[in-house]
Formats: sequence, C-alpha cells, structure tokens
Amino acid sequence: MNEWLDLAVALLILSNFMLVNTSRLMSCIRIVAIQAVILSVIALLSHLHALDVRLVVLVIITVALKALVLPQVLKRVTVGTGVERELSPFVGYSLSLMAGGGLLALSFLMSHFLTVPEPGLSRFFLPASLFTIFTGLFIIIARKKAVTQVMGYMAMENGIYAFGVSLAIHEPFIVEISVLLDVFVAVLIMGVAIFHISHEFDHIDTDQLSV
Amino acid sequence: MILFLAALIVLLTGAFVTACAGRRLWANTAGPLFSVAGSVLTVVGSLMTYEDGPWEWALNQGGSAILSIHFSMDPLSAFFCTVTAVITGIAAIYGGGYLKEYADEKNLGMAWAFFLILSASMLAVETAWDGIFFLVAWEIMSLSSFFLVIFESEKPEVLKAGWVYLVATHFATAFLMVMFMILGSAGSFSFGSAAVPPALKSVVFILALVGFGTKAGFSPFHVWLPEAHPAAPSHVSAVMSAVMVKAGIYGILRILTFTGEPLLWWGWTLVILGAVTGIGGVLFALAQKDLKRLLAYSTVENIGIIALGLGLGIVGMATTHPVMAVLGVSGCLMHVLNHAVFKSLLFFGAGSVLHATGSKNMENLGGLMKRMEKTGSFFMVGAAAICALPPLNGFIGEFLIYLGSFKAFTVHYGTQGSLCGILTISTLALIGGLAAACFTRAGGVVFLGEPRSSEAEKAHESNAFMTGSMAILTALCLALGLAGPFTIRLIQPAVQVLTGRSHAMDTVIFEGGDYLMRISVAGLCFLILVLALRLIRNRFLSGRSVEEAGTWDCGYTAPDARMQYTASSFSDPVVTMFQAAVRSKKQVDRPVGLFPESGAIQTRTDDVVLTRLISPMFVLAAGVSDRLHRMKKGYNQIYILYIVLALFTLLFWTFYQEYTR
Amino acid sequence: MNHPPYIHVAVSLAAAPFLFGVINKVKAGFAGRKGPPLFQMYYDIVKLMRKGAVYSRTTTEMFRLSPLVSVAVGILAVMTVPLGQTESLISFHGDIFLLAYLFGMARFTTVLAAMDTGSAFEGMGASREVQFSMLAEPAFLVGLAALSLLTGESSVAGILSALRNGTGTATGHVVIPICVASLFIVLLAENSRIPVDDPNTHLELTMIHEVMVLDHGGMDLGFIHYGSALKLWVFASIIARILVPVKMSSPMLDAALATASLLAVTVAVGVVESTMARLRMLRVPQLLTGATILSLVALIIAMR
Amino acid sequence: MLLWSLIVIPALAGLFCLLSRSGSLSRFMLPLVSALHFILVVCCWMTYTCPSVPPEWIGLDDAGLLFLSVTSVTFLLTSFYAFGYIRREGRAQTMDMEEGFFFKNSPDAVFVGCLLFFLSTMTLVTVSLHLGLVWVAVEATTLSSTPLIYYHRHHRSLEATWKYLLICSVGIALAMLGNFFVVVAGTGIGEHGVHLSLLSLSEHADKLNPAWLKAAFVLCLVGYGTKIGFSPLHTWMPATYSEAPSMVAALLSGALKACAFLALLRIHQVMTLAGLGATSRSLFMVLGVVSLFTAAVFIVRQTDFKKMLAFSSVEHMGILALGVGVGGTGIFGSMFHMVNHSLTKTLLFLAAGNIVHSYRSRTDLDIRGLIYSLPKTAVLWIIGALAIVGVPPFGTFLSELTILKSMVHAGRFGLAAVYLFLLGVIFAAISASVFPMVFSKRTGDSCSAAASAVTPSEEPLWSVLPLWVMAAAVLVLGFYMPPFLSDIFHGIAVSLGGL
Repeated sequence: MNEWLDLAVALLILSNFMLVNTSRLMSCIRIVAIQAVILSVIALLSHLHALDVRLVVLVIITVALKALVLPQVLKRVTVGTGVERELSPFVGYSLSLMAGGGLLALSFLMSHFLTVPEPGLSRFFLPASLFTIFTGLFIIIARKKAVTQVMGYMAMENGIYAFGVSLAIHEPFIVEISVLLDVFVAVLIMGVAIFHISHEFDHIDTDQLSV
Repeated sequence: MILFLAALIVLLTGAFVTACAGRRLWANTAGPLFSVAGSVLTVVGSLMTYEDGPWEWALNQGGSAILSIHFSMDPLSAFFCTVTAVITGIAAIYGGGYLKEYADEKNLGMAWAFFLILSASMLAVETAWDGIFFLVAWEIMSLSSFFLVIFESEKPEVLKAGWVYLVATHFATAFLMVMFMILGSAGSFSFGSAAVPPALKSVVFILALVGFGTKAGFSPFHVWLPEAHPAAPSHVSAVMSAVMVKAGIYGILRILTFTGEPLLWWGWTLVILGAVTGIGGVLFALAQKDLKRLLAYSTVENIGIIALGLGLGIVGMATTHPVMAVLGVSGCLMHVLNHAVFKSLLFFGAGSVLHATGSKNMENLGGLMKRMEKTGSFFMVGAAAICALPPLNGFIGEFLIYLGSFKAFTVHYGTQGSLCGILTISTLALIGGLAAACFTRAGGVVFLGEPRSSEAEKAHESNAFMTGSMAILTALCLALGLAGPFTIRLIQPAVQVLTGRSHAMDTVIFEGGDYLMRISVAGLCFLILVLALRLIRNRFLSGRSVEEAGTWDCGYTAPDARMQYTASSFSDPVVTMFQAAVRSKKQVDRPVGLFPESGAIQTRTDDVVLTRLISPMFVLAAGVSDRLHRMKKGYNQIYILYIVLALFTLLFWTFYQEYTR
Repeated sequence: MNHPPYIHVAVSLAAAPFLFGVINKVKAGFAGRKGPPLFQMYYDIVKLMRKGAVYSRTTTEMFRLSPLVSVAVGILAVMTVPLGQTESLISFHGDIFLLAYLFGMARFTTVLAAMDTGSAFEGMGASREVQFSMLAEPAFLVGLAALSLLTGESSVAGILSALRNGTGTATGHVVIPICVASLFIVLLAENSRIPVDDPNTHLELTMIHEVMVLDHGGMDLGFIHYGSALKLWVFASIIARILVPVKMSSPMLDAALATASLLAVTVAVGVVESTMARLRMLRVPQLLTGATILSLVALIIAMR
Repeated sequence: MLLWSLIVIPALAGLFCLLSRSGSLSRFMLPLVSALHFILVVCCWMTYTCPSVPPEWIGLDDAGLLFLSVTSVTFLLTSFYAFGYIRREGRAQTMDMEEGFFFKNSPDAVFVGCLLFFLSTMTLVTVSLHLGLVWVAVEATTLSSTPLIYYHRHHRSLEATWKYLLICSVGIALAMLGNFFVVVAGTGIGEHGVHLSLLSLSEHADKLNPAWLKAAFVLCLVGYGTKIGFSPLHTWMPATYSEAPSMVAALLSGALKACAFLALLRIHQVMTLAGLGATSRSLFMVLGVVSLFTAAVFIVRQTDFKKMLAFSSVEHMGILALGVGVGGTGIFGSMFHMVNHSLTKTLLFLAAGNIVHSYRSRTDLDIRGLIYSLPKTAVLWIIGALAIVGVPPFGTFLSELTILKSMVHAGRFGLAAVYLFLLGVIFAAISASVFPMVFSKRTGDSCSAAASAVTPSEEPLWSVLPLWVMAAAVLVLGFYMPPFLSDIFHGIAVSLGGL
C-alpha cells in the first residue's frame, strides 16, 4: 500500500513542477484539477485502514468541486478574457523550475523540524504538501495574469487541503466544509472580479494595477 | 485648598463659557474676568497654604481609573502657583486690550478658552501629586499653549513655529513619560509613594533634565522657544516666557525632592548647562532684529541664570555646604519670580509696540518713547530690571546667586564648591554685561532716537488695559526690588522643601534678609538721590533758559533718521567677537563704481542648534523616508512576496531560537 | 578710635574732582607743560552749574535722567568704599555686587541717553561702551572674588580690613599684585582712560565715553563730570587700599597714608596716560580679556 | 439565544436587502438593525457572567464581549453616518476627482446588504470560541467586505478591491494551515486528539506538541496579521483605505482589525496556556516594532491623508502587538488602546469622508483652511488627530502610557526608547500634515485649480453627530474609565497570563 502512496506523493510533487513550468493557462487549469484528484487519492490511501463514510463523501465532494466545477469556472473566465498564455512572467520558466527545486529542498528542510504524528502516512507527505503550498505562493508572486494568480491560489489551497484532510481529519467536519466553501466562494468572487478587471482595463495583467 | 480648587473650577468654567461664546463680543470681556478671578483665588489659596501648611486632595485615588486626579500643595507648589497666577491674571488684563482689534476676524472665545485652560493646566502641573495626572496636565498645558501660539494661523511662519514647538515639546514629554514610569515602579504613581531605585537615580535625573529642560529652554533643547514665543500673541508670549517655561524648572525641583541626596555631578551638569544656556541665550538675543525673538532668547538666558543658581544649590547640597545650597536654591527661586515679572512686562511692551506699529523688526522702529510714553517708560524699567540693575527686582535673584558663589570660597568645603563658584561668578558677570548690551540695544533702538519708518512715526499709545497692566508690573518690578527681605522669607519654605530645614539655613535666611535689607536701603537712597538731584536741577534751571534744538552731533547740519546707529550695527562688535558661536550671516552689496547707486548690508542670525543640527537631521530623515516610499511599487506580487518572506523569517527566527536554546 | 563714616563720605564727595587735577598735572609734567590748575575740575563744574540747558528735540526724559543717575550712583558707591581705617557707610556681604551693578545702572542710562539723541556718533560710542564694559565686568568681579577667596570675606570693607589684618597672607604676595594689575586695567577702562579711551580727544571715531555725552551740556554735563570723578575716586581708593593695607599706629597717620596711596594710584593713571598710546579699537577687547584672565589666575592661585 | 440572534438578525436583514433590491427600504434597515444589534449587546452586558467552563462553539468570554461591543458601537455610529451618506451619494453619477471620468456607485440595496452581512460575520468572529469557527468567520468578513470596497465603481477602486481580496485570501489561507498545525500538535492526545475549541485546547494545553504549535502560531500570526495589518503584511491597506468609501474604511479600521486581532489573541491564549507564551510574545514584539517603524517611515511626507490614516492604523496595530508582546499590564493597555483606537480611527475616517466629499481631493496640499470652510469637521479632525497621536486628555494617551509602563517595568528600556521615538516621529508627521490642512489659508499656488473651484458644502447633522459621540467617548476615556471596562480589561489580561 505504501508504494502506491509514495507514488501518489511523487506525482503531486511532479505536478507542481509542471505547474511552475507551464505557460498555457488551459494546461495550468488542468494541472490544478489533476492535483485535486491526486490529493483525494492520497487522502483515501492514507486513511485506508480506517475508512469511513464521512471521508469518502468529503473526497467525492472535493473532487467534484476542485476537479470539475472550479476549473470550468476558470476556463470560462479565461476564455472570456481572451488570454491564453502567460507570456512575460516576472520570473522566467527555467528560473521558475530552479526555484521550484529550491522550494522542494526548503520543504524537506522544514519537515525535518516537524515530526508527523500520523503513522499511516508516507514520510514524503508533509514535504509534498508544504511544497504544494509554496508552489502556489510562488506562482502568485512570479506570474502577472490575474487568472494565473488565482490558479496559484488554488494550488496553495490544494496543498493546505491535502495537509488538512490527511492530518487533521479527526476534527469535526467544520474544517473540511470551510475549506471547500471558502475556496469555492473565494475563487468565484475572484472570477467575478477578473471579469470586471478585464472589462475595465482590457487586459488582466495585474502589474498594471499599480497605485 | 477650597480656594485653589475653586480657582481651577472658575478657570475651567470660564474656558467652557468663552468657548461657547465663540465670536460674540463679550467673550473678550468674560475671558479676562474669569482669569483674574481664578488668579485672585489661586494667589489667596496659595498664600493660605503658607499659613496652614501643605494639603492633599484626590478625586478618585486607588479606584479602577488609570488617571487619578490628585492635587497637593506644599510651599514649593504654592510659590510657583502664586507666580503663575499673578502673571496670568495680569496677562489676561493685557490680553483683553490686546485682542480687541482682532475681534472681527478671529474667534476670540476659543482663544480665551485656551488661555484659561493653559492657566488651569499650569496650576495643575504645579500641584499634581500623581505621575500620570502630572503628564496629562503637562501635555494639556503644551497643547493649549500650542493653540494659542497658532492664533494667527493664517501666516505660514506662525504655523511652522507652532509645529516646531509642538514637536519639541512632544519629544520632551517622551522623556518625562519614561521618567514617571520609573518613579512609579513601586506600583503607584502617586508622588507620595514615589521612590527612585538607587541604581536609576541618575537616569531619572537625566530624563528629567532633558524632558523638563526642553520646556524650560536649556540649550541645546531651547530651539522651540525663539520660534514659538514671537509667533504667539503678546500676552501669550508673556505667559509662556514668564511662567510656562518655569513649569520646567518646577519639574526639575520636584523631581529633586524624590531622588534624595543629589549627586555632585548633577550640580555640575546644571551649572555648565546654565552657563552655556545663559551665555548662548544672551548672545543670540543680542544678534536678533525681531524684538519678540530677542525677548525669547533672553528668556533662554534667564533660564540659564536660574539653572546656575540651582546647580550651585545642588553642588552645595552634594558637598554638604548648607550656606551655598540655600543661597543657590533661593537665588534660583527668586529669579524665577523676578524673571516672570520683568519678562512679562517686556513682552507686553513689545506687544504694545507691535500693536502700535505693526512691526516687530527693530530696524523699522525708533522714537517710540515720544509717541508711546507710558509703554516706553515701562519697557525701560523692565529692561533695567532684566539687566539686574539695582534697585529693581532683577538684582535680587542674581545677588543671592553671587553671594552663594562667594560663600563657596570657604576652604573647608573643598575645591569643588570653589570651582563651581568661580564658574558661576565669571558666567554671571559676562551674562550681565551682555544683557546690558542687549537691552540697551532693545530699548534704545526701539524707543529712542528718531523713527526709522513711517509706521513708527504714526505709532500711538495703547489702550488703558494694556498700559494699566504694564503699570502694575512696573510697580511690581520696583516693589520686589525693594522688598528683598520680605520675599526671601516668602520663598524660604519653598527652599526648605529642597534643602531641608537646618540651623544653617535659618542663619543664612536671616543674614540674607539682612543684606537684602541693606540693598533695599541703598536702593531707596538711590531713588531719593535721583529725585533730589532732579529737584535741584529743576530748581536751578527754573530761572534760566531751557532751549530745544536739533541734535548737535558734532555739528551735523541735517541729521536724518537713517543716519542713526541701527540695531545690527549696535550689536555688531559683540556679535563679531562671538562669531564662532553665533554664526551670524552678513550679506553685503557693496557700492560699486565711481558714482554708486546704492549699497546694502543685511545681517541674519539663525539658531545654530536648529540650523546646524536639527534641520539637517529632519532633512535626512525625510530623504530616507522618500527613498523608502519609492520601494512601494504597488505590485501585488511583491506584496505577497513580503508576506512569504515575513512568514519564513518568523518561522526561521522561532525555530532558530529553539535550536540555540 | 575711628571717625564716623559719614565724615569719610563727605571728604570723598568733596575731594573726588581733585583727582582729575592730579592726573592732568602729571600729564602736563610729562609733556613739559605747566598744565591746568589742580582744581580745574571744580571750576569747570561750577561754571557748568551756572548755565541753562539746551536739549535736542529728539531726546526724551531718558536723556535728562542719565546725568542724575551717574551722580546718584557715584554717591552711593562712595558710601560702600571705606577710606583709611574707617568703616564704610553701607557695608554687607556682597556689597561688591551692589557696587558693580550700580555702575551698571549708570552705564545703562548713559548708553540709553546716547542713543536717545538719534546721532550716529553717539550710537557708535554706546555700542563700544557696552562691548567694553561687558568685558570689564567679569575682570572686576572675578578680581574681587579672588580677594574674597583670599580673605574669606565678601564685602568691600570686609576684604579690605581683612587684608589689613593680614588674613590669608599665605598666597597674598602673589594674588594681590595680579589682582591689582587686573583691577587697574578695569579702572582705566571703566573711567575711560588711555589706553582704552582718550578723554581728551574729540575725534569721534576713536572715542567711547566722551562721544556718548556729546550732546549733554550745562548742568547735565557738570553732573556727568562729577559722576565720573566719583567713579574714579571709588576705583582708585579700592586699589589704593589693596596696595597699602598697612595699619598705622594713629588714625591720623593712617588717613595720611591712605590719601598718599590714593594719590599714588592717581599719579600712576597719569603716568600710564602720558607714556602709552591709545590702543587700536580692535585691541581693546584683548586687553580687557587679558584682565579677566589675570583675575582668573589670581583666583586660581588663591584657591591653593 | 441572544448570541445567535446577534448573528442571525443582521444576516437575515442583509439577505432581505439583497432580495428586496429597494434602496430606500435598505437604507432605513441600516440604522435600525445596528441599533437593535447594539441593544442586544447591551443585553449581553446585563446578563454577562464570565463563564467558568466556556462553551464549545459559540459563547461569550471577556475578550469576546469587549470586541463585540467595540464592533457594535463602531457599527452603530457608522451606520448613522452611512445612512446620510448613501442618501446623498446614492446612485448619482459622480465625477472622479483624480481623473475626471464619471462613475456610478453600487446599488444601495447591495451595499447595505453587504454591510449587514459584514456586521453579522464580525459578530461571529467575536462570539466564536472555536479556532476553526473563528477562522471561518474571519474569512467571511473578507468576503462580505469585498463588495463594500468596490462601492465606487471605477477602475481604481476595483484595483484596490482585487488587492484586498488577493492579499487577504493568501493570508487567511496561511491561517487555515495554522489551524491544521494546531490540530496536528494535538494529535495523539486522548482518544480523538484535541479539538480546536478553546475549551478542549486549554484542557490539554500542556500536552500539545510545542514545535507544531509554534509553527501554527507563526502561520496564524502571518495569516491574521495580514488582516490586522502588521507590517510588512499591511500592503493592501493604503490603497484600500484610500479608495473605499470613508465609512467602509472606518469599519475596516475600527471594527474589522479588532476582530482579526481577537482571532490572533485566541491562539496567543493557547500558546500561553501551553507554556509557549514567551515565543508568541517575542513574535508580537518583533511585528510590533516593524509595524511602528514602517508606519513612521510612510507617514512622514505622506500627501494622501487617507493613506496617512491607513498607515496610522498600521502603527496602532503595532502598538497593540507591543502591548501584548510585553505582557503584564501591557495587555491591559493593549485592550484599552484597542477601544480607543477603534473609536478614534472611525472618527477620523468619517471626518476624512466629509473632507473628501467637500473638496473632492485626498491630497492634503489641496485642503487648506478647513476651519473656515468646514468648521465642525475641522474641529473633529483636529480632535481625532490629537487623539490618534496619543495626546492627553484623550484615552489613547493613557493606553499608550500603560503600554510604556509595562515596558519600563519589564526593564525593556531599549524597546521603550524605540517605541517613544517612533511615536514621536509619527506625531511630528501627522501634526505637520493636519494643522496646515485646518488652519492655513488658501493661496493660489499651493492647490490645484480643480480643488479651489470646489465650494465646500454645509455639514449636515448626520455627518458630525456620530463623530461628536466618538470624540466625547475618547475624551471621557482619557479621564475616567468605567469600572466595567477596567474589569473586563483585567479579565482579558488575566486570561492571557498577564496579571
């Protein structure tokens, strides 16, 4: 079982590198959606010994939202704004890859300080989820388009969600609901905002939004 | 006690009433009335404290409140309250006349409200018996005076001056805050339980020196004084210069009662500070062209003299030389009183001149004695008093300080006292000479000779309120000068608060009273002699020809007002001597060619501390700040990067601490 | 047996103008002239007292006040300084300051009176006067402080009688000469003598005191002359008493010695005036500062 | 029951407004609901006893009650102002003051609805005793306030909205992660680990894993700190505050920041109970000093006075953090300061609203002679400015002094010196900008032609009365602290291990 888990974690890490390396917005959306699926798999695999209905339902909802609904919303936004690529990001793609490597190292370093009390987990899980969070933050920082930033935000939420659903699942359900709800609402509102921005500015480069 | 509290209530009620009155005309009558009523009550109340002994009164002590309104009046407070009340009362009368012409354009009700609040807060500062209450009263005092300073706020320079004042006083208060927090280490801020940890004794002293010294105007913290005092309306300048800066002196004295036995170097610090302040103040006064600015610098000078006296007293205390201690502190307090009287007189005079001619620039004035005889005469008396000339009051305080320094030359108290005495004597003598130069210049250029401008020519005497209040002060100058033996007994209890009561002290006070009595006799003799000589001359001249003619002036046929010595040329030799310190700027347009059209020379003396030290610092800070402003580009990406960096830094810091522990 | 102090005061008041005669005689002697009579000043004053008055239209009461103040100050000053073995009329600890500041008062009114005329010359004189007196005052006070430290007294009479009784003679032989030198310079400056000022010239650009009283005439000028005479008398008698503190066996001898020493000081003034040139105006501050330094040195030596 | 109605009533009213789409009806809803909310809060005070065993999810403790009251009072006073404001500005086409284009405002119903939701979510923050719920509530405040910022529909305000949304979302996500870390820290304790309720956390505080808990605290500090506006996390504030309508800025600054601070205090409380108080306090101090420094730097020569107010908020949040960080009486001072700051800053923003309305400018150089044109606002503006820089006789002085006292008594003289110095710089900068605004006379060259063309309008009662109430409150707090307040400050200080 552990091999599968490790594999899923490795896939998660790889998906992050792909996210960092992709300029096409559609691909980004797809990667974020795939990440959500991988996360759900990890969550299920790590709690396989004590699977309960609540977790399963949660995972199903997650997949539905994160992998289907939200990407659809973002796709529509992207199409509506008419932007396909992130052409001149703040940090170039090869440099982004290197930075991704650095972030991965940082994640491992950090997880060195924190011992995971959950026994069933892959030992790579903590760094992987931290790495996902960092990648999300990195994308927000390194990209210019508002849509890309929203995707970065989603990747970050993915990481947090991964962490939560695997390590904090024994909390009453409010936590999961909140994750889903808030991600949902936040992304929705951001989407609406992006529509307005594109309407006002004819482009969605946020670096033009300077005071 | 009742009277004092009643006075505060009267003043605050007055503030409320006049604030409500706003622009209505009667505000300008109500203000002075309330102020005078408050002053009378305070004076009577304070003098009764001398009789009945100290009292204490607290409104909400020990409750849940942070601020406990807690008054106490001992002789030291009573002394300062008396001075404050007398001067504010007289200033209010003057102000009633002075503000009349502003009635159309200004909200006089608010001006009076702030004046009354200022009076009340000064009294509160001088009687506060709780650290936090003291600070609150202190800041209200600063704030209300700030609003008075910016009375003519439509002038940019007035607003600037007000700002300099506000900032200076705020930074000073920061020191006081820390000081009172240390005093309150025991838990309660009540002065009754104020205890200074021995290790922090000197820290407290330094904090007090900076904090209170800024208000008092010790160099180099005096920078606000020559800005704010000229900007304010003259009755306010008088109150600020004459009594508000003394609140700083009061503060230092009060703190000294908590710190226990003072250390020798405190005294030295005060003496040296006093010397620097005194000489610096008078030098800059000498170089000014603006009459009120001159007076403001002269306040700095007199604060220097007060500090000299106090420093002498502390050296006396620290070397257990009771005579020196008592004389030094008495001189300090005596000069506090005297300076309050003559400085307000001088500011009133300057105010009347401003009122009559619209100018404070001495180079535009002259010949006012003929046009404003009363103001001129009163100003001359004030000028003589501030030069410490007998038989006027200025002499008394300086005499006590001189005497203290001479008494320091007693061999068995060691060389420290003697050195201190030498420094004090030389400084005081130099200050005396410079002050004489400064005030003959002020009086002579402004009031004597021929008018230097058409405004000065058209000047007119001020109204009765203004001249009346000046007359009262002039009379006080003379009375205090002759009543030395009486006043030294009056301040004796206040001195005892600091020096403690001892046999030596009684002797000193007794002897001092005796000397002062002789001075009074000599002063009376002097007056009688002058009067007698005058009678003789009149008698002789009565039968002879008394003619009027032009000034002879070595036979000049057509003397002109422009040929007179100007203020700048009068002070030029002295200023040039001290150029290294004063840094007066001269701008000379020399006449060129064979038949030159015209030439000009202008001098200008800015405050050295302000222009050389503080302004550059502010410019530097603004530059750094501007550069940092540019860091803010407005990219969301960068902002989020800040967040991430902050996160990592804090995480790293937290765990690094863990690691190293 | 002492005679009462008011006799001394009366003598001083009467004899003061005589000193000017002495100085002028000495100067004339040096120049090989006969010189004015010893009592010339008396004649001058009497003559002036008989005249009417002319006042400038520019002037005010201030102008009229200043001569009176000079005389009043002179009289009071005479009262504080003893002659011979007598007590002075006004004597208490710290009367030195009263003395110094009374002269200050006189100077104050004189300067203001000069400015009252609105004349450029008199303004210039006033300006110089305040500058030099500012420098002379520390020299005077510190010099007296040195003596006070030496004797442990702080009144003029007290210091002088202590010197006479031989108190503090340990360093006296060093301190007293230095003090006298310093005070002598102060005397020259305060009484507008050469090398600080020249009482005789009427070249406006070089004068100090004389130029300030240019516009005074008649009785006022008489008062001013008399006031200056009293001032010179006071300074000279202080220096004389410091120089010759010897106590003789009889009061008569004592008075004679005092008078002799007083005359000696006066003659010294005359000698200085005859043998020195007036200093350049820019040099005067140096001289006066030098006097202050002398006083300080005396004070520091007296501390040991 | 009372608490639920506090949350539900505004929410329902907000929903009603959104559905009704009626501008006038919504307008009247606003003061009505806020007054009702205030009355209910007063009822809470009446019935309040500090719970010995706090409820799991929703309940009131000392801190909650205090912050709830602050929120309610601020909102009540602002709502009266907003009532007049909306009626005046409404749907009219307005010319932009900087670039001169025309724009419209949000529909009244939407605006009021969001305001009421905002109230409801803030109430939820204050009454939650569960870290997860607190988090949800804080996130909800972000979401409900976003449309408020976008009231003026033009590109700059949109930009500010986007900035607010993005930065706060990132922050809040970090706070979420922090919450998960707390859960992980409690894993393995008892049967099911520790729940996120304060009750459960405080029961097992000593067994929590310190490393995870510390990391959790840092995450929450950064997360909620973004919302509170600690520097360098404050970056959304200047733009947002200057573009949002003044009353929204007032609410964000006066109420929302306090709420977010409460969220942080909850976790600090857990840290204290877990014996890690020293760590969290030192972190508070670091952020406090940095915030003060940043504020000082950016307030100096700030020409936009609404941005100046924004940075002043950064400063005051720094002061709060310092107070909590130093501990002891500092916590007492911090709470006191929070109350003072909320009142004062709301006052200032509302006064700034009046000024902006009359002068159509936010640049202080354009605004001269307020005392002649808007005398009432001018006086309030001065009072507010004096109070915000901590001058007696206002409450801020006493609270800042209390914090100073705690520093001195803790022997942190260096910190005290830095604190006083930076406060002094800020004082100098704010006074340099405020007094010329009020007192200078207009001269032709110092202000743009557009600004001098505007004739200042009269000041209706609604635009000054709420401000007078706040001014009076701050003034009274400078002289007298009601015992109930000091008791509650004391209670909070005790619960945070201060006294």
